[in-house]
Amino acid sequence: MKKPLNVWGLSALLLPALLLALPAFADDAAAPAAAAAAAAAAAPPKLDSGDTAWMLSSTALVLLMTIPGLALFYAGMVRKKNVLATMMQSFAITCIVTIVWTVAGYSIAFTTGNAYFGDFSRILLNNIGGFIAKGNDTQAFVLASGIKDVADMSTTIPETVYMMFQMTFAIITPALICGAFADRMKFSALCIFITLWSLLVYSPIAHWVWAPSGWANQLGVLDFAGGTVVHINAGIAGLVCALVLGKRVGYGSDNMAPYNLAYAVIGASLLWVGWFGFNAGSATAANGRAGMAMTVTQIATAAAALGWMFAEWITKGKPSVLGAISGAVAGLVAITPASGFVLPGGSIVIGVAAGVICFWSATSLKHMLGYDDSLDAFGVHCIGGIVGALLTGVFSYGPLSATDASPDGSPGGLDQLKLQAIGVCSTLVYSAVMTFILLMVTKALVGLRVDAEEEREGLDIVLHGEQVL
Amino acid sequence: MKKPLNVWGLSALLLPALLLALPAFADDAAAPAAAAAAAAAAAPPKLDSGDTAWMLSSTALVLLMTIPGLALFYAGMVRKKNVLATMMQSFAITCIVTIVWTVAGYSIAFTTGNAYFGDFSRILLNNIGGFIAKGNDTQAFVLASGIKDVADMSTTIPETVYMMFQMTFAIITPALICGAFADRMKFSALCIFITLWSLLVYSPIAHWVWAPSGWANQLGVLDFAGGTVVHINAGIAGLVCALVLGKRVGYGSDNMAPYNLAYAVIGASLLWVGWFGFNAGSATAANGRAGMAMTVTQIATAAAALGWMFAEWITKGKPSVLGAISGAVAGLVAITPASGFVLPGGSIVIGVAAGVICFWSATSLKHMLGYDDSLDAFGVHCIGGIVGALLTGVFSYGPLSATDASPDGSPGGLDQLKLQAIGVCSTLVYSAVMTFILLMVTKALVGLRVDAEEEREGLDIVLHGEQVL
Amino acid sequence: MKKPLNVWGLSALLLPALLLALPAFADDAAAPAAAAAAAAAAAPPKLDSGDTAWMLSSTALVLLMTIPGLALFYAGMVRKKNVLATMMQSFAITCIVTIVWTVAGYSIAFTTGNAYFGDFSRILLNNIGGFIAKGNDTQAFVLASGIKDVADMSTTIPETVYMMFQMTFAIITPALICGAFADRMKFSALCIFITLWSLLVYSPIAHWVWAPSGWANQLGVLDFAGGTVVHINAGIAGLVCALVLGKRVGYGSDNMAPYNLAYAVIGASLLWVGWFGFNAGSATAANGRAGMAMTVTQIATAAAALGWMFAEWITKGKPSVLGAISGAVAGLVAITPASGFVLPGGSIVIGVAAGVICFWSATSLKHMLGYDDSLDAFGVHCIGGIVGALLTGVFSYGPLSATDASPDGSPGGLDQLKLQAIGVCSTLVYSAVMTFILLMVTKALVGLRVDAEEEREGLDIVLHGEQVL
Amino acid sequence: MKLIMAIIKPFKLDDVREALTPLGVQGLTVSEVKGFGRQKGQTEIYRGAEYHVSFLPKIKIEVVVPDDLTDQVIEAITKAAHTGKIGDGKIFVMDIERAQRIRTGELDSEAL
Amino acid sequence: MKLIMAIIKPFKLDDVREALTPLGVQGLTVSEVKGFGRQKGQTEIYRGAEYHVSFLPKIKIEVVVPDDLTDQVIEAITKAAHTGKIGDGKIFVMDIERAQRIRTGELDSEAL
Amino acid sequence: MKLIMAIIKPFKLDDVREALTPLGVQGLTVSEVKGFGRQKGQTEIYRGAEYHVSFLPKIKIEVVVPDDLTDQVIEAITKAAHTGKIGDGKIFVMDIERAQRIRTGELDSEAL
Ligand SMILES: Nc1ncnc2c1ncn2[C@@H]1O[C@H](COP(=O)(O)OP(=O)(O)O)[C@@H](O)[C@H]1O
Ligand SMILES: Nc1ncnc2c1ncn2[C@@H]1O[C@H](COP(=O)(O)OP(=O)(O)O)[C@@H](O)[C@H]1O
Ligand SMILES: Nc1ncnc2c1ncn2[C@@H]1O[C@H](COP(=O)(O)OP(=O)(O)O)[C@@H](O)[C@H]1O
Repeated sequence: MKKPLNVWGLSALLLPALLLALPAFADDAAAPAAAAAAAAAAAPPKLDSGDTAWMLSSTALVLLMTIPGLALFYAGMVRKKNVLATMMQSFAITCIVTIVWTVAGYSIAFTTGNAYFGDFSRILLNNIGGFIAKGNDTQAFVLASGIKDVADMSTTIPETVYMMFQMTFAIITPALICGAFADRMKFSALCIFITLWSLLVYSPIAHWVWAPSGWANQLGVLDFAGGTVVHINAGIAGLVCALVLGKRVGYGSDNMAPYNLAYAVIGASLLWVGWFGFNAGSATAANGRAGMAMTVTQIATAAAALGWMFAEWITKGKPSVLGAISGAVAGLVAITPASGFVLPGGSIVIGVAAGVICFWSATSLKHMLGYDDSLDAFGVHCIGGIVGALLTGVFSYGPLSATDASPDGSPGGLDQLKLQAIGVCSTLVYSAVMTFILLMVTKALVGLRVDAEEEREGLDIVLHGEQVL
Repeated sequence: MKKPLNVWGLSALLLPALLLALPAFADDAAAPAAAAAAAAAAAPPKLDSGDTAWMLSSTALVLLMTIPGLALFYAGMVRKKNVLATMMQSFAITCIVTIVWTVAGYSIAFTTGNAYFGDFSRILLNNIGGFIAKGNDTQAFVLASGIKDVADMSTTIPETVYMMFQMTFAIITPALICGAFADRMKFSALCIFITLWSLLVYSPIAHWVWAPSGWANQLGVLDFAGGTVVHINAGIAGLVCALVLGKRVGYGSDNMAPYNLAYAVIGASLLWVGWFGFNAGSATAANGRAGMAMTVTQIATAAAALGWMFAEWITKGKPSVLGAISGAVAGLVAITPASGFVLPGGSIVIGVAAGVICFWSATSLKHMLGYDDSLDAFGVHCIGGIVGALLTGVFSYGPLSATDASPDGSPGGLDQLKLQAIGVCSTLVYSAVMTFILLMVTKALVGLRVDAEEEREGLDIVLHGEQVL
Repeated sequence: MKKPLNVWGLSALLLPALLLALPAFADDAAAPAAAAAAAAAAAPPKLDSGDTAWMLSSTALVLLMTIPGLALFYAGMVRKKNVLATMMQSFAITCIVTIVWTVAGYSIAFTTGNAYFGDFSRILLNNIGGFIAKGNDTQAFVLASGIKDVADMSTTIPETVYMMFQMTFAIITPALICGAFADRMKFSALCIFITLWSLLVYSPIAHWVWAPSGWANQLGVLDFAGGTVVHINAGIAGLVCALVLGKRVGYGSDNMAPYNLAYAVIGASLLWVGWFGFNAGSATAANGRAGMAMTVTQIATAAAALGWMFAEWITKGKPSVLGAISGAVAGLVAITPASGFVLPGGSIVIGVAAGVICFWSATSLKHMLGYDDSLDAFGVHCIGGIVGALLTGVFSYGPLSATDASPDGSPGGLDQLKLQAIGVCSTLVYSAVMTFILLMVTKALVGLRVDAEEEREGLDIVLHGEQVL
Repeated sequence: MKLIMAIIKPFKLDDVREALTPLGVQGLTVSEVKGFGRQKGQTEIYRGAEYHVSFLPKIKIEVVVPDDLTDQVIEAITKAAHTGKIGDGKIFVMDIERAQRIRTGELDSEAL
Repeated sequence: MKLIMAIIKPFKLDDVREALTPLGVQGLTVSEVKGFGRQKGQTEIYRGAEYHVSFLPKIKIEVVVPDDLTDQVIEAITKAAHTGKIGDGKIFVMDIERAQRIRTGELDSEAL
Repeated sequence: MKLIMAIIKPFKLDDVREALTPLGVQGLTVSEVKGFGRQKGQTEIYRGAEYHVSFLPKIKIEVVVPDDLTDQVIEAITKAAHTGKIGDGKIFVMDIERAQRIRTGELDSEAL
């Protein structure tokens, strides 16, 4: 029988976040007002029902990626005794991050603040319904820069829809990390770690890259749908988790064959379908860019799946189902940062590269380096994300990102490649360091890992008192 | 070997409906004409492709809730021998209600009629394509009040889309009841009971609450997406079924542990995702109200899941997966009536309340009172629905429901709370009484329950001649 | 251990396609230019965000049909040892056809060319982003006829979206064939055969029926969403495969009961939900025709499921779950060609007819004729498709297909019925002959069938080195 | 010692276990098996094709007991597993030469 | 009576059952087991890691027969389960001291 | 020959198999079973209702060996399956009268 939950541990969670954020808060308290004033001067941006319709659908699609998509993808790859615990990780993270994002995460990510951290003007979603009258918003959401010389970003959808769409990204990112520490992390530790990580790693990096005031955004780093923010970030955090927690009991000797690859295939399929919302939804509109994003997503994914499949067929003699679906996920990851910037030709190259390189990282690199990243969160998401982020700098097609203010858009080339490398490296470093610190904090509070006998018995019965089948 | 189907039993079904409805029909035959006249006077309401797009997507999402969402949620919780029969219940109800709704259900619910019952102007969807010319409707659907002093409700979508969206609600409601009598009802009885129930319980209550001429609607009872119409209604019907059919053989002694909670997690996840269509779709437009409905749905669901999870963790020592997903469903239920009326703050309170109260009702109340509501249709849907319906009266935010005619909307307060209580009570009473009567009718026709030995052998093989795995 | 992949085999694939297509290419190289000129003359067609939103969602829905929908539907019906291989077929076909469609399939199907075959102006999606400026297409896609006296077809969406939507149709069609040769085809043979079939059978037939320059389209054959192009085509190809490959080892003596009908129910449910994108999406707009298409799809599906269910209940004594879901799929198939042309009344007739006739074909006809169509690709898709294609000619309602140019639309009647029969027959003949030839080519290259012992051991372990559970 | 192997109807397992505890039986091992016998199997229907499933789900209980308990155990099982309907199952008795508890190395009746 | 326990290849089950019926065998019990033996297992591949699966799926048949049927039953099983390939399986014979039918209480050869 | 039947903890299976190979054991048969014994089961919780699961997953190994190997095999299993915690399992030994290899018809110790 588990001892009842250590309640004060959880309530202590929000403190560090508040402390860390206070300076930002002080600096920028006046920003929202300024933004409002600026908005008032220009004609208020109009809502578009078609764009809103697509963003509502996209939000549903991205949520589908985590529950049940990722839950099944991961649960299908663990052993029988950990199936429910693995699904629970995705499900509980969905719930926890929803609350964290509502309370402070959204505000940290998407308000003006400074170049590193948003402000607290949307804490608890404060005033997010401010434009509502007669059942509709009177104007569309503007992602305010709040900074002189930096343009605001206008949308054609209500802020609630924008916030919800972004919430689904905030949900899936920490859920991806679970692949690295599957089969051995305590559930209480997971709750605490993910809360902290969401606030102090995910939200700030999202701010850097996607807020008009974020330093990476201003610098010109391209990341359409989250190659750095989501995948490199989650992947490197996974590697740190795998290293800090250590290998699974029996790693290398026991048969750790997947319990039910049929679940993994369903999961990968739902990830693929949901990713249309992820990438094409990142256009925040139902327009040609969304159409092109969907197109290149499909092509890169298929190319990567075939890349992995043929690489395995040639080197191992058989094309495995797990290989094909892993390749597809690698392709989805790699095209993510590029999806609003590249054309079909570039997407094939990105896909094949991702499929083959991730095949190598998940099957050879992992064994060479000897870490136990149970389900290849690092090998697929971090490596795939890096491939995609860098190749975005090569294949980016100007007209897709062109605007009135920047009529050339951001075409690929050496300059852009350098910017991409900066984005990749800073994400790697910040995420790795912070993940390590937060794991230490969590360890101090409740410990990270179940003990060896519990691990052998399986997390389902030990942590949750339930069993599958 | 089962004896071949008693065909005349089924054909006898429509009679009571016709009899009951005749007065309504006589009274209001002239109404549609009047409505048409009124519509002609004003400018014809324009179609909006964005709103239509969202409603088409929402319809798909709500269908996804029943098949495979609810089918999996329920099938994962029964024993192995009843898995297919449980899925069959959701699937067959989807088919049956589609036909019932087409033949008469829609007409009873959404035409003018009187305050209690629609009329028969849309029987067999008569003339639903009346505005079609050159492949599109020439004007949008108006939910006619047909009554002096009661305003029509205008939409921006074709009537077919409105009818289809509502059909998916008509489908899921009786499917929810199955949770209460799982593992023991005859399939022939289910077919008959559900047909009658859909016509004589669901459609009328939908008319009361959502038709402009419905008494509850006119009174000002708020139910955005079906707290009373769907959840309280299905939940109390479930309780009556559980009481009338009696406990499962072996209840309290046999191990009735769920067959495969992984299915239940997939099912709950699809319910969650699909519920975006349910709640945000109930705005019948892709606008700010839909965005806010999606937002509060997400927050309340997460809060309720965490509420149930922590309540269980604290009182039982372990947070179970079944607990987390049950809490999520409780939150989805509770936010349903409130979703177009409340802001994020209110949604957190509704969520936590639903999670904790439904935890208590499904784990303690049920054992105290001793009924066998197999999968907690009453404990989650009725109790959760009541929590939500009442709290809607507390947290309702005026501008979300304001219109030109009613510039204050329906703000929460004691008055509104009283109205909500009226809505709750009349649904409880009408649904309970009618469910009891219809069960008696069904019992007289074909009997309600399989015999004890068949029940022990399992419904899959006995009723359907098939087995899982 | 399998011998490593025969790589040259695959690279030989594109050759026949190129050869076959050369004449078409020569004839019509000038056509795209002409189309562009025509488009320039008229006002450029405007994009509509609502229509685009619905088509983006529809594309996601149709992809969901194949992965995981069809993958689960088929995998649930095979024996345990072939579950993963069956899922792999759907998944790999998704990847392969994506690339084939990108490289040449789309160009063959949807460019002008001649009456039988498109041209090569969109090879490798050449210039598909040509209208993109500032992140959006400057004008909507026009399906150019390039032929005097034949009108262009205008859409309100970007070409990328149109291409993607059509791609999902190109994916599911060959995946449907797999039902016929499940449990015994080599994976390498499948890769080669499907590549050829997609290019040389699917794309041309799609061109005949849906390109403005296609002969069947010009003749007036009606096929709203693919009764001939998708279902009759895949179904007859399946029959040819079943005949050429021969029966499964143990057919008629071994117990070939489905491994897990729960998977099949999930699959059928996702097919149903996804089919809303298939049929209502075929309106290429979020309008009244889409709404009516969704309506008749729902009604026909329910009617067919009940038709099959009651037919089985009456004749065999029990209504099986597999029967109900098979009936639903039969209904979905049959309403497909009719979905944009008929009203609810017609859809009920089409549904009931499909349910009862396909019940007969899958349970009696198959045994009478003695072929082993493992999962009834022919019995459900070809027969259901023929029922639907012919009845479209009976129930077609003029105003749904009316345009300015053709104010009567295409009402049902004897004339239309004859045209439908022509469409059906030419699809049957072309597809059957070509499928036979391509199977022979594939056989010559790598052989078609695993050997008897491998078949007995199961494709999962033999072909992919993996096992389920 | 004797190994008593009983094939019973699945839903009788809990009854049998409860009937044995008072006799001092402290352990037993259970497997899911499929039985073929006089009880006619079920007919399953797939797309209209009827399969006769000749094997029915049964539970096999294996319990090793000291010689002197044999009769009582057989009687208890017979009683608890009895429904009187065809397919109730069988009890078979075999001789066990040796028993050993892995944890302690205890032997024979000590080990049960 | 003898308990004949045969480990066979799964797809041979129906053949064996059909071979026994003519001999008058009216019941038997079947379990799914995993076998380790001379037959080398399969190689499964997961993300490039190859696992050698040493255990192969087999079917265990347990059938209790009167002493005089033993030889015929063994012969019938051997014939029906034979493919000549490695992994065909084994037949083991044990003595049964007592048998009882739960439904009727019939004993020994009456009970089979 | 003897049939050695061992009930062990599931995660010990590979250890036991590896311990037997050096002794010359060339085949064995494994089943998944559920055990009831001194080791108290687990508590599972469903919607707040606690079920006591009295049956725990165990592995049953059946291996037939020539008489003279019996002691060594028992010892090897005992050692490999030992954790010292309650629930480690039991070993039972029965006499086998006859063994036959289906593939070749070889008999008795030839057949193992
Ligand atoms: N000779 C036998 N050897 C092994 N198991 C048997 C034998 N006869 C019957 N059984 C087992 O006992 C079960 C019940 O036997 P059955 O003949 O159906 O009914 P009853 O026990 O009422 O005579 C069978 O399903 C089978 O598992
Ligand atoms: N000594 C043994 N004790 C118990 N089971 C055995 C023994 N030897 C073999 N088996 C079983 O018989 C099966 C077949 O044996 P194997 O050595 O692979 O081939 P063959 O039967 O052709 O000699 C094994 O998978 C195992 O289940
Ligand atoms: N008398 C018995 N007959 C058959 N199996 C038994 C017997 N006693 C114990 N077992 C099996 O051995 C397993 C372990 O026994 P248990 O009493 O829990 O612990 P220990 O082996 O440490 O004494 C049980 O789960 C059961 O499967």
